[in-house]
Parts: sequence; structure tokens; C-alpha cells
Amino acid sequence: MIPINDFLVLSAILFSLGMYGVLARRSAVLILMSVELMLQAVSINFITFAVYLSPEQFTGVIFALFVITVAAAEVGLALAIILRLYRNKQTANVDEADIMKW
Amino acid sequence: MTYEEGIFYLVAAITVIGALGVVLARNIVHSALFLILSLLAVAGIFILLAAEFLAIVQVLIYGGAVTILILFAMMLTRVRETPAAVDGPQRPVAALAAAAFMATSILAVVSTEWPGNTEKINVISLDQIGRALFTTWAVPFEIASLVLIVALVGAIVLARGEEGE
Amino acid sequence: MLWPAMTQLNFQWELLAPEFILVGWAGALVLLDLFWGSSAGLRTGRIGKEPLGYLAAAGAVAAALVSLFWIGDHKNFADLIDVNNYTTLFRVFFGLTAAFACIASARYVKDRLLHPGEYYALILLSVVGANGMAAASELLTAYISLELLSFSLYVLASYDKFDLRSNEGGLKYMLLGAFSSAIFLYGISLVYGVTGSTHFNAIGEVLKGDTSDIDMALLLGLALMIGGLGFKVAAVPFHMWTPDAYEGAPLPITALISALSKSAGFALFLKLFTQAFLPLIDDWRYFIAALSVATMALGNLVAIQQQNLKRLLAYSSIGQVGYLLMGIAALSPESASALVLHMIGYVVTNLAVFVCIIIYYNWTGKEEIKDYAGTAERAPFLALCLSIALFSLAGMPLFAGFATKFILFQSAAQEDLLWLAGVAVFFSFVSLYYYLLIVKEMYLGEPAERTRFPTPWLEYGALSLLVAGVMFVGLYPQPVYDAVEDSTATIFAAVEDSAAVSERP
Amino acid sequence: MQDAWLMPAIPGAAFVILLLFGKYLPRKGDWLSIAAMAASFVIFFPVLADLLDKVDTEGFTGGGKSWEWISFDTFTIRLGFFTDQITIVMLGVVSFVALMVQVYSVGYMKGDSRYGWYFTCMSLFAASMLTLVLADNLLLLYAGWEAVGFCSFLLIGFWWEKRSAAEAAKKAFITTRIGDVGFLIGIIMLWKQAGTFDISDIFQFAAAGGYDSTYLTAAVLFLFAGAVGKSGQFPLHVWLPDAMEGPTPVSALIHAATMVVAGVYMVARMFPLFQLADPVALDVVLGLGLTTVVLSATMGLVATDIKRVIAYSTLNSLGLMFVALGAGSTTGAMFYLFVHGFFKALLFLASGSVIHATDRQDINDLGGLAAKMPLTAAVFGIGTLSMIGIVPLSGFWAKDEILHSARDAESAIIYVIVLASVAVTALYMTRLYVRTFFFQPRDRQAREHAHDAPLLMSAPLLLLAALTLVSGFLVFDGVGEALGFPGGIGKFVFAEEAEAFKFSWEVALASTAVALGGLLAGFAIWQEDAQPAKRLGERFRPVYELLFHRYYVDEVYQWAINHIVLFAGSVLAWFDRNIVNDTGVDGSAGLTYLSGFQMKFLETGKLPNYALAISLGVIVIAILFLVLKA
Amino acid sequence: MGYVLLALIAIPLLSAPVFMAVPSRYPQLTRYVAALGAAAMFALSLLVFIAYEYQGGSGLRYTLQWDWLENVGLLRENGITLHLAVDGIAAPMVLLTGIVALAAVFVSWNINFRNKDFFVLLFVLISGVYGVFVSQDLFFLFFFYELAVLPMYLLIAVWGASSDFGTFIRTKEYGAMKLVLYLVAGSALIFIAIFATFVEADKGTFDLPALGSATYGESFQKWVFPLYMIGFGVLAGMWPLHTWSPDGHVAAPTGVSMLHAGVLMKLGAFGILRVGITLLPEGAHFWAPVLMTLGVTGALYGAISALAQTDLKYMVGYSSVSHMGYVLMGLATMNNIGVNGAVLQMFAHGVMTALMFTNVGAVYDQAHTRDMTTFGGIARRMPRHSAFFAIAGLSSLGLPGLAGFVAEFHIFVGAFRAGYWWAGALGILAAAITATYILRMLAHAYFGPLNERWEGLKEMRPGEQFAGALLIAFIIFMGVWPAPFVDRITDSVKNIPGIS
Repeated sequence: MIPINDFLVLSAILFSLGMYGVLARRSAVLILMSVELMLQAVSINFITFAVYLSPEQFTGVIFALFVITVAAAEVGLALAIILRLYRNKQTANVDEADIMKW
Repeated sequence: MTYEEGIFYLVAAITVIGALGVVLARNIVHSALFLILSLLAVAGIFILLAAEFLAIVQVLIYGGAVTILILFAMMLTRVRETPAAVDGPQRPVAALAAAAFMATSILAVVSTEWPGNTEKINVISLDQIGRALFTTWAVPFEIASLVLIVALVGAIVLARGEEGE
Repeated sequence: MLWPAMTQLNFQWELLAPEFILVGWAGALVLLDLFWGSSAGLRTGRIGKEPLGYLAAAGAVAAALVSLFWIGDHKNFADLIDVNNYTTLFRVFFGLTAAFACIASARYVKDRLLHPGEYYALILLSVVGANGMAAASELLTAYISLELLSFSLYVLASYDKFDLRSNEGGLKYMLLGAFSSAIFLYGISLVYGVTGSTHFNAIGEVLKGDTSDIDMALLLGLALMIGGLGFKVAAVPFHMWTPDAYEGAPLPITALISALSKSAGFALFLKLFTQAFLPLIDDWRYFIAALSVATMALGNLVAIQQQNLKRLLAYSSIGQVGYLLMGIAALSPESASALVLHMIGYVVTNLAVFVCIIIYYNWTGKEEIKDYAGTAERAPFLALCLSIALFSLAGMPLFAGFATKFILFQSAAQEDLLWLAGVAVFFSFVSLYYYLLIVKEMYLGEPAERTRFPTPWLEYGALSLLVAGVMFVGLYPQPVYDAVEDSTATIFAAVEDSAAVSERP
Repeated sequence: MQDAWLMPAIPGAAFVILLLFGKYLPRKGDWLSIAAMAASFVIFFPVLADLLDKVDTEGFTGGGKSWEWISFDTFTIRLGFFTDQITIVMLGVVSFVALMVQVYSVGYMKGDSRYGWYFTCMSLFAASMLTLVLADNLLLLYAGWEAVGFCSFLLIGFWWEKRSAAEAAKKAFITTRIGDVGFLIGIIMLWKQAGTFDISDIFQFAAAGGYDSTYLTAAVLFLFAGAVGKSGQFPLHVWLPDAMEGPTPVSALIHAATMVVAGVYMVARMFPLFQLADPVALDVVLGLGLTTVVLSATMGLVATDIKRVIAYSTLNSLGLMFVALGAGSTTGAMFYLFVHGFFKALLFLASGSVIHATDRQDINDLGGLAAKMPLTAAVFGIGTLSMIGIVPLSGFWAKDEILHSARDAESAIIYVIVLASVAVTALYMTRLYVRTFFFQPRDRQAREHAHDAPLLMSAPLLLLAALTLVSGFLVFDGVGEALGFPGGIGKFVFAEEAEAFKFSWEVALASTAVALGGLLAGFAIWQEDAQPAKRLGERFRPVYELLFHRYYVDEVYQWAINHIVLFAGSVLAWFDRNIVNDTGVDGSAGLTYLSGFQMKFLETGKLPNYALAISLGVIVIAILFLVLKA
Repeated sequence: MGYVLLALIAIPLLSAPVFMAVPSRYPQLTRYVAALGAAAMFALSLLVFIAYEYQGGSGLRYTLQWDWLENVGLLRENGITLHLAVDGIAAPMVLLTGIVALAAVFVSWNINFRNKDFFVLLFVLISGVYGVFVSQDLFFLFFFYELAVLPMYLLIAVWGASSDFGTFIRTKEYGAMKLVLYLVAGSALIFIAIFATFVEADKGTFDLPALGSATYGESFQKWVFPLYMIGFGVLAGMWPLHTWSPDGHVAAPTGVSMLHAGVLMKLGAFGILRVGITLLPEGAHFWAPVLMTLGVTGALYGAISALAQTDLKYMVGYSSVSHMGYVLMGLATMNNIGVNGAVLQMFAHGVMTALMFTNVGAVYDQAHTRDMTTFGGIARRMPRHSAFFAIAGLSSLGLPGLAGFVAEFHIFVGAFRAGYWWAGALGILAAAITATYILRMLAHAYFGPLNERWEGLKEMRPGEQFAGALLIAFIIFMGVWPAPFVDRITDSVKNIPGIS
């Protein structure tokens, strides 16, 4: 069988990559995509723990289900906001959205 | 190495490659495509975890809805496809931070002795999930529906073009 | 611990009545807006929708009143939602907060925003989310409630569609919010992994035992959760969104973010850390204390530099978070009630400040500090109320800030965190400076013109209520404090009773 | 004697009435002030009689009445009034001279815009001075001491519209105040060991050996500092000549007869302590007295203002009194004080008449007044001769006592110096007299209008002159016996350690010779248009300059005040403003502000930076968690 | 009688609505209301002082205790109570407040710009001051302490005056801000000390008598006392934390300066005594030499600085620093004579500095300058004013028969008794320097030939004369017959632990 740590390490890698994406990217859409990667890692974690460690309650699985749902909603909402910004400012680049600072 | 492990490593590799593609690709559309790859691979991981239902959900919601939404958004926002427009000046620091986090989290995960049987995957049936979802977890389920409504209403209110725009 | 069979779970749906009222009311408002607008033929939706705000406020108050029904109860819904004094306190508190936000919104929305029905509906839904955060006894419910609150606020923050600052603030708020909730979730997943449960009490039960095997993942998870919650309550260094979101959001929403989001965050923070992580307090105490110091320092020092009143209030609210975090760092029954007491005092005061600013904005459309020059002459009552509220924020006597800060700091000192109390006192002193700058502008500045502003009776009424609240808490906090202590006592009692969790109805 | 307290109380009451209602009283209430003073003087006689009755009683050390003022715990202050032999001498002088001066003032001050205020101050002065004299404890003594200083301030600055008067008043008060610093320290030092302010209790305590010798020496030296200031001894003598800015009767009363001798009185009063202390204490008294004698005598030679010359003579006399004290002769000092009160008041009042009549007070503007003002010239002459020390005027007898004690002192130089000072005194007093009353007037106009003072002003002059003539005889046993105190004033004053009147032809002849020599030399030098004096002045130009500039002491002080005290003040003010405030206070505020200014740039407005902050926060917490746990 | 104390706090606070009710177009009515309120306070203060029985007993009189917050959180039975009482130390302070408040109202008579607001704020200030003096609960003591600071900013910044001194400018906003921040900074330390005290006492109450009966460890006392000392010391103008005082006084309107220098600064010294020394006697003993040094330094430093000032208000401001230095010296003696002296000096300085500010204000109102070098001979035009000023000055330089002497004398004696002979001697020297600057000022500004520029000056207003006369009456009363004060003060000082 596959040891639990393999999944967890994969999840950690995925999460870190997502984090990197959020930090390094300039496009709002790309940042959003990176966040999705992080959420994927979370889902993997939840399911892994559920199936390995607490199958009798499998809260993890349910949790993962909710994470995916929320993530989808999040994408929809975020894209609407990005679109709004783009309409007003003709950019989806987060670096350029800095009229408010200091 | 059992064949299961073999498959796992393969799928995991695809996942990671996809993820790398998402965060590294210079072309934003490529990133989106990599994302699809990665998402699908994660669905594969779910299957390896015996959570087929979630894999399906994953494919449907992510592979379908989300990615299409993202591609739409890309087209609507006509992102300039220069590398400079894609990556920020913060890349080196970002890489360091992400690496540090990765090291920390992997270390933490590996050095933890998980309580319970860490070798055996337990199958959780769809029946169980469905039952739990509508009884035990009814409240979060309903709140989640509110979340979706909010997102929906919000997206409409915000994205909708107004008179005179 | 055994997972109770489903049949043992309590499904008294009436326990969730306030939330049902809120949701129903929200739906009704959307519909009302839809039909009212078209039937009146006012298609722009800009005129005549003012009463919607008052209706929404009525809904929020109704929810608050209904929740009073469960005073003294110790019930839970499906082991996910606690209905006890803690929940009741926050339900009432959130309901009233939202009601004031709605009243303050009415004129503002009428003048400046589209889609009022949805606007008020979202406010009511955000209250549902906030209620859920305070009531949840389990992480999934807490998380999903948190997202409900956040989503509502994301939308509301971006609600001024044609204002670049609103767009930008909303975007930052949303993306960072998503990022931080990913972090929070990752933390939850790790904690879930090591404890096998998402129930606060169950987690606490596990952590009471020997945790040396699972320390690494557990602490990593804890760090991530602190990050996620820190974002929600705007603790340094997770606070960066706050000034921008505050500045960008429509004014009533800024008020809502500062009041509702923050206090809901703390309600969850407090409950989670009390019921789940109290056994590890020696591990995390000093981190929270450090966050607290950093938060107070940055919030108050940077606030000095601000020109924009909303932004200043954002930083000042960050500073306040620093004080509130002391209550977590010193976590004990006393400090918990002190924290909640201070939070209530702070939120009431802050709402008063925002109502003042909104009134002023409705008059002039300005929100820079220098625009307040001579307000004392043009609107003496407003200037007086704003001064009182600002002095309260600075912790001056007669007003809520003094008594509640005193109690909060004392509770930290009691838990061997005298140094932290000292730092807090110092920054509280720094804060007086920038509050005084506003007072100075109002009383010493030369007004642009000398005419009096028209009196907005309703808003002034709300303002008077809030200022009365500020004075009440400042002059006679006993009833509020008693109520707060009754409520926080329940979450600590739950810790002690957690062994008997399965015997619950 | 129990009721000696009435003596200050009556003028005190008069003061209060005058202060509050003076404006509404007829004649601005001058009569009230004088009546009060007269009543006070009348009371002096029963008090004296009472004392004379009791003075022979065994173990008599004086007596009086006291009230509790402050009391708590072990700390009690009783304020009371007390009479003994020393007091009575001073009381006589004060009450009599004060009465004379007030009567004189009615004429002298007539028409002044602040006529009523003048008498108000005079009443206050009389009350304070009598309190000082009668005080049975050091605190009340100090209170009286300060109060007379304050009155002196008010009266020197009486014509405060004159810049010089305002300045002189200020100078007088501050200079004496410097001495009072020491005085108060001394008082508290004495209290600290004895636990009481009561003078007789302190004596008992000291006699019982309660004070350590060094400690006591320090304490009495501090006390003496007060006397130095009050009695114008070097180096705090500078205020007295300037004090002549006040109305002349004031100079007569305060700056000649009473207040300035308070220092002598106080030292005499506390003399038992001086004796118990290390001899150094008395040496200091003597040394400063001697220095003052020398300085004032020489400065008197070149001063041209009548009043200033007399003021130098006052300094001179005060110096002599301290010499006597330093040499251990309280009798000499007190006796000189007694007679000095009369003849110096006389001199001042007479000079007041001159000034009143001519409106001039520079001797270079005067001259030849004897014919116009015969009475004034006569009484002035009596005063002058007494001051010079010519037999049989009172000054002679008193000075003789002092010369005796100086001769008995350790060093012959003292005797020589005192003798020399007698000569110099004779010289400048002669100069003063000659220049004022004889020869050609230098300002004819002034002479034209000159006339003797009216009766009201002359009567005090005559009375004082009479006393100047006879009071010296009190030293004789016979005189004393006739008056009720056998043994003369010497025995009377210090019944315990009576000092008999000393007389030796040797000293008397020496002093008379020297005095006459000075007198004749003075007459020779300053006759007619004073050519010899001018020649001498040219010849010894530097000496003249030195004397004319009063040894540059005032200049040095002024320089010190300007360049050290005020400079220190401005440095401190600068320090306070720029270092303490602008750097220390505003600086730390600025630092806070600046740190906020730096911190605000953390908020870059760029989302990735925000995300980075979140990540780093989480990572740092996580790593620290793990490191700390591991 | 406890209700009298409550009334002292409540009258000024409850006057606020009354003031609000007065229409703005009747400024005169506002003044009458203010005068009435102040007169009532004065009468009650006098009552409190006179009726205080000082023979025997615990020292607390007129106790009134109302529950405020208890059995909740950290608080146990009687956790925080509105516990009002006076003791022999508070009684003269209450009287002082009454006197100065009444005088300040009359001096502020001619404030026309928004005089309603002015009196409201002024009365809040007065309420805070009374509160501190009569509180027997640490929380409320601090509450009122801050309350007294609260209105200061507006009082100074709105009704104050900026000054241009050529080389530097002190705006009223600066003075106000500095004053308020300084005082709050000081109270920050007190805050911390109170927390520590509460924890250490472990009584679950802030009641001062209860806290007084607790035991505090020696090391605890040693580190907490300086917090109280410095924290309260700021308000007491303790060197080198005094700079708010001259600048603040200069910027403030006259009535506020009077209250501030006259009463508010006393709160600091009062706090050190009532809280610091009473609760932590061992700490006080340990730190007494430091306090003594600071006190002496302040006395000398203030006096010398005053010497260099040409601005009348700065001079008075620095003289306040100097005199508060005496108060601290008195406290540092830790014996009953010195502490008595300190309290006496609080009263004496309060009255005389109020008088000084009255005078400075009177002349400034007409001349619009306070530069003493530009004056000269104005005693001719304003004789009463000059006499008042002179009396204030003489009291401050310690002329026997006036209040200042009695107080300073006690302090010096106390210092000598405690073995601080050097401090006593320097203190006396500082008094001599005081004489120098007071007389310099009088000679420069009031005496000498009348400067033509000031021909038009008039005598000060009747209201100011009344205020002055009131203050002088007490200066003389205390100077001549201090026993009523001393008896009351002693009654309580002897109960303070650690005072020998």
C-alpha cells in the first residue's frame, strides 16, 4: 500500500507551489489559479487523513467536498471582481492596482 | 514498489508538473492548461485514495466549470502576454518563502507519527457520504448553499454591465 | 472518543430560528427591491429605496431579539452549532451591529450604490455567517460560516462598482482572503489529521494527553490556523488588506468589516483556542503575545501618518486588535470575558465613529481628516459625538474605552503578561495623539463655509443610541460585564464538560 | 512683662487697619500709626520696670508668654514673646527711634502721593521689628527678620517710579536674602539636634553639651551669614549704600538705628552658642567685621552723597560692633548699638532736614548751610562728633569699649586697624560736615531756600540729640544705679557674666588723639574749596578710583550676576528648551512619529507583497514553533 | 456627608447638560450658571474642610461606597466601588480645588468665544480633580485622574494662545498636545503599576484601604514604586519630565492655567502620596533619595530657569516646576514633618500660583504681551494688580506670614530631619533664587518709570479682583494660622505606613 506520508508530502509540495504562485505572479487570474492549487493540496490532505486515520467519521471527505464547493464559488466571485477591475482600469494586473497604499 | 505506488508516483508527478506549469509558465493560457492537467491528476489521486465520488466532483467542478470560467475570464480580460506582465519582481523571495514552507511542512509531516494505521486505505462509500451530508452535516451543507448564493448574487451584481457603461 | 450515532444528534431546527429569519428576510429584501423598483418605475434603483435599509435593520433586530429566547440554554444543534449564552450574546451583538450598519447605510446607499436589495441581503447573510462562526463547535461549520461572512463582505467591499478604490480594495480583500483561507484550511487539515476530529472539544480532549508524537504536524497546523485567523482579525503581519479594504469599501461596509468581521473572527478565535487549544497554551501564548505587540505597534504608529480618516481608522482598528489579542495570549476565563467586553465596547464605539463619518460623508462626500476642519461649528452634535467616540477609542474615562481597556489589560497582567500590558498601555497612549489630531481639526480648523448642515434625525438617533452605549459601558459596565461573563463561562464550562460530550441530548 | 507682646501687636493692628481702610481715614491715618507707636513706646516703660524688678531674682533668665502655633506628633512650634536684658536694650532703641522717626516723617513726607502707604509700611515695620526683638524662638525671630527685610524692600522702593529706587529695593532684598539662606539653615541645624526652636531651650541644650562642637560651629556660622546680610557686612554690604534711595526717615529708622543692627542683636542674642562653638566662629565674626570697617571707612572718604556717607559710617559702625562681638564683648557691641541708634538716627534725620530744605543731597552742591539752618547744623554736629567719638558724647564711651575689647584681642593688628578706622571716620565725617555746613555754598540757589525744619521735625532731632549727649553715661555704675540697674549697662546686660565698664586712660587718650587728629586733618583738607583734597585725589588717582568705585565689589557682583547667574539661567533655559524639551521630549515623539513614517511604507499597495507578509508570518511562526518544540 | 463628596463630583459633571440647555445667545446666563456652580462647589468644599473632625479615628471621613463592578472577572466582592471619602490630606486639597475653581470661573468671565463649551470642559476638569482627591478606590482614582486630563487638549487648543518668541514659536496646539500626551504618558506608567499592584495584592479589589492591608514583597515594592513615582511625577512636574508644564501653561487660557498649575499638578504629588507611598512604603523608602534628588533638582532648576525668562507666564510656569520640586522633596523626606510640608506646599502653591496666573492673565488681556522687558512701571496704572502679584510672589519666595513659608519651612525641616541636609540647604537656596526672579520681575515690569506705551492700562476687572482677593485671603490665612491645615493633614499622615 501507499504510505500516508506520500500523499501528505505531495500535498505539501502542491501547497508550496501554490503559495509560490500567489507570491510570484502578477496577474490576478494566475494568483487565483495558484490559490486553487493550494486548495487542491488541502483537499488531498483531508481525504488522506479521512481514509487513513479516521474512516469511521470521514469528516475529512466531507470537508474536502465543501472545500471544492467553496473553491468553485470563490473562483466565480473572484473572477467577477477581477472583471470589474478590468472594466474600470483595463488591467488585471495586481501590481497596477495600487492606488491605495501607505 | 507495488503497482499502486507506481501509479501514485506517476499521478503525483503529473500533479506536480501541472502545478509547476501553473506557477512557472510564461504564457497565461499555458498556465490555465497546466492547471487543468494538475486538477485532473489530483482527481486521480482521489481515486487512489478510494474517494471516487470526490474524484468525480473534482473533474466536474474543476475540470469543467472552474477552468472554463478561468479561460473565459482570461479572454475577457485580454491579459497582455509578456513575461513581465506575468511574473512580479518578488519571484526570488517568493521562491525562498515557498521553499522554506515546503521544507517545514514536509519535515513536519514526515516527522509526525500519525495516530492510527498509516498503511491502510479505508473505503468510504458514497452511501455513507450522502447520508452524512444530509444528516450530520446538514447545517454546513445549508450554509454552503448560502455561500454559493452569495457568490452567485455577488458575481451578478458586480459583473453585470450597468446602464451607461 | 466515539462519534455519537446520528440518532443521538439533536435536530431541533428551531434552534437556528434567528438564522432562518435572517435568510428569509434577505430573500424578501431582494424580492421587494425587485418589485418595488419596477412597480415604482424607478429603474435606476437609486431613489426611494431608503426604507429598505430600515427594513433590513428591523430584520437584524428581529433576529437578535429572537435569539434572546435561548438565554441560559445549553443546547447544540447536531453537535455542530452550540446554542448557549456565548452564541446568544454574539447573535444579539451581531444582529444589532448589522442593524446599525443598515441604518447608517440607508441614505448612503440611496445616494451612491446600485442594487440596494442585494446589498442589504448580503449584510443579513453576513450576519448569518458571523453567527455561525460564534456558534460553531466544530471546524467545518466554522469554516463554512467564515466563508459565508467573507464572501458577503468581498462582494460588499466591491459594491461601489464604478469606484476604482472599491474595485481594488475588493480585489485585494478577496484574493488575500482566498489565500489566507487556503492557509487556514491547510492548518485545519493537519490538526484534523493528528486529532482525528474537527470538533473543538474532541481536539481539546486529544491535546490534553501526550502530544509529543504528533507535535510537529500539530504545531504546523496551529501556526497555519493562527495565520488564517490572524488574517480574519487583521493581526500583523496578516493585516495588510485592512487599510486598503477599509479605504476602498463603501463607508457602511467599512463599518461592517471593522465591526462584524473582526468580532466574529475573535468570537471564533476565542472559542477555538479555549475549547481546542487551551492545553497547548504554553506553546502558543508567546506567539500570540508577539503578534499582539507587533499589531499594536504597527497599527498605532502607522495610524499617526494617515491623512484619510477611513485609513486611519483601519490602522487604529489594527491597533485595537493588538489589545484584543492580549486576551487570547492571557487566555483564562477572566481574560476571555475581558476580551469580549472590550470588543463590545470597541465595536460600539467604532460604530459610533463610523456613523459620524457616514453622516459627514453624506453631507460632503469627503473623508480626509483635513476635510473635517471646523465641523464643530457646522455640526456641533456630530463633532461632540465623534470626539466622545474617539476619546473612548483612546481609552479616556467616562467612555467605554477606559473601563474595558482597564479590565482587559488587568486580565493580561494577571496572567504574568504585565510587560504586554505595559506595551499596550504605551501604544494606547500613542493612539491618543492621532485621535486628538482629528479632534483638533474639528474644533480648531477653519470651516470652508459657516452654514449648518441639515440635521439627519434618524442617523442622529442611531448615533445617540451608540454614544449612549459608549457612555453606559463606560459608566456602568456591570450588566454588560455580567452578561459577557455568563457567556464566556459557557465555553470554559464546555472544556470541563467535554468528557461528558456523548451524554448531551 | 507678660504683656510685652502688646508692643508689636499694637502697631500690627494699626497696620491692618491702615492697609484696609487707610484710604478712608482722615489724614490717611498717619495719626493712627503714630499713636500706635506711641502706645508701644509707653508700654516699654512698664515692661522695663517689670524687668528691673525681677532682674535681681536668683536664676532669672527672662520671661514672657507664648502660644502654640503648630503642633503634631513630636513637632511643636510655640510662638512667644520674651524679654530679658538684651531685648530691653534693643526694645528701647527701636520703640523710641521709631516714634521719633514717625513724628519726623509727618513733616518730611507731607504732600507725598503715597503718604498713607508710607505710614502703613512704617507700622508694619515697627510691628515686625519689635517681633524680631521680642521673639522667644528662632522661627518667630526669622519671621520678624524677613518681615523687616520686606518692609525695607517696600520703603527703599517707596519711590518706585524711580528706576534706581526699584533697583535698590530689589538689590537690598535679594542680598539680604542670600544671607538668610544661611540663617534658615542655621536655625534648622540648631533645631535638628535640640528638637526645639525655643532660644532658651536651645541654650540649655547647648549648655548640656548637646551639640557637637564642629556641628555647632557650622550652625552658628550659618546663623552669622544671616547677620552678614542683614547688617551689611562684607561681602554682602553692597545693598546698604544703595538703600539710601528710600526716604530719609526710612534710612534713619531702618538702615541705621534698627533693622541693620538686627544682625548684631541676633549674634549677641545667640552669643552663648558662639562661645560654645569653636573659636573659629568668633574669629570669622571678627574678621568680617574688621574688613567691613576698613572698606566702609575708606569708601566713606570719597562718597559725595550725604546719605551715602552716613550709610558708610553705618557700615563702619556695624563693623565695629561685629569686631566687638568677635572679640567677645557683647556688652561693647550692645552698648554701641544702643547709642548708635540715637546718633545715627539723628544724623540721618538731620541730613533729611538738609535734603528737605535744599532738595540737594550731593555735598558738592551744598555748603555754607550753617547760617541758614543753625539748629540742623547744631544737631548734625552733635551727631558727627558722637560718631567720631569725641568726649563726652555717647559715641566716645561706646567706641572706647570696643577699643578695649580690640586691644584685648589676640592680635595687636586688630587694635591698630580699629584705631586707624577711628581716624578715618573722623576724617570723612568732618568732610561731610564741613562740606555741608561751612564755607561757600556751591549751589547758591539751594542755599537761598534753605531753612530749619518746622517744629514737628525739629523736636525729634532735639530729643535724639539730647540722648546722643547723655546716653553714653549709662556705662557708669552710678548712672545705672540711679536708674535702677546698679553696675551700669555692662553688668545689666549680662548679669550672669557681668562685664564691668572698662576704662583706661591709655585707650581713651589714644582714641581721642586719633579722632581729633582726623577731625583737624579733615578740616584742613576740605576747607574752602577743598583744594588739598583734589590734589590728594590727583596724586593717588588709582586709590581714588578704587575707592570711588567702592573697591569694584558692586561691579564684580554685577558682572557675576550678568555673566554667571543670568548666563547660567539662560544656559539652563536653553538647555531646557532645546535639550530637555526639543530633543528629549519632542525627539522621542519625533522618533515615534518617524518609526510610524518608516513603517507605513510596508503597506506598499501591492497585493503580492501583502501575500508575502502573510506567508512569511506563517512560516516564521511555524519554524519557531517547531524549533522551540524540537 | 458622603453625598457632599458625591455632589462635588456630580455638580460639575451635571452642569454640562445645564450649560447645554442655555441658549448660545445668552452668554451672560452661561456665566451666571458657571458662577453658581463654582460657588456651590466652593461652599461644599469649605464645608468638607471645616467639618472634618481631626481628632482620632481612622482618618477617613464621609465615606460613601457604591458598588460599581464586582464578582465578575478578576473582581471579587467590592471589586470596584465608587468609594468616596476624605482624609486629612484630601480635605485641604478639596478646599483648594473649591477655591481655585471659583477663582478660575471669575477670571474666565470675559471669555466670549463659545463660552458654553469652555465652561463645560472646565467643569469636567474640575470634576476629575475632585474625583481624584476623594476617591478611595484605585480604579476610580485613576479614572478621575484621566478625566482631568481629558478636556485639557481642547481647553488649551481652542481658547489658548500661541506665542512667538522670535527665536522659536510655541503654538497653542503644540502646548496642548504636549501637555496631554505627556500626562497620558505618565498615566501609562501608573496604569502598569496599578495592574501589578492588583495582581500582587491578590485581593480581587481596587479598594485602597483593602489594597493597603495587603502585603507586598520587597522586590515588588522596589520596582513598582518608581512606576508610581514617575507616572504621578509627570503630572507633578517632576524634573526632568516637567517641560509640558511651562509650555502648557503658556499656551493655556488663564482660567485653565490656574486650575492646571493650581490644582492639577497637585494630583501628581497627591497620587505619589496616596497610592505610591501608602501602598508601597518600603519601595518609597528605597527610592526616597532619588525622589529627593529629583525634587531638589527641580526646585533649583525651575528657579534658575525662571530667572532667565522674560515672558511672565513662562516665569510662572517654571516657578511652578520649582515649587512642585519642593513638594516632591517633602514627600521624599518620608517623615511627618516633611510630608506635612509637602501637603501644605500643595495647598500653598495651588493658591499662589493661581493668583499669579490671574495676574498674568489680567495684564495680558489688556497688553497682549507678556514680555516683562517691554513693561515698566505699570504698578502706577494697575496698583491692585501689582499688589496682588507682589503678594503671590512674596508667598512663593517664602516670606513668613504667607502660606509659602509655612509649607517650605516644614519641608526644609523635614529634609534636615531625614538627614538630607544638602537637599534642605539647596532648597533654601532655591527659595533665595525665587526671591531673585520674583523681585527682578517686579522691578522690571511693575516698578520704575511708567512706559508710555502702557498709559492706557486699566486696573483689572472686578471679577479678577474678587478672584485675587479670595486667593490672597487663603494665602494669608494659612500663613498666619496654619494649625487648621496642619491638624487635618497630620491626622492622616500619621496613618500612612512608612512615614516616621
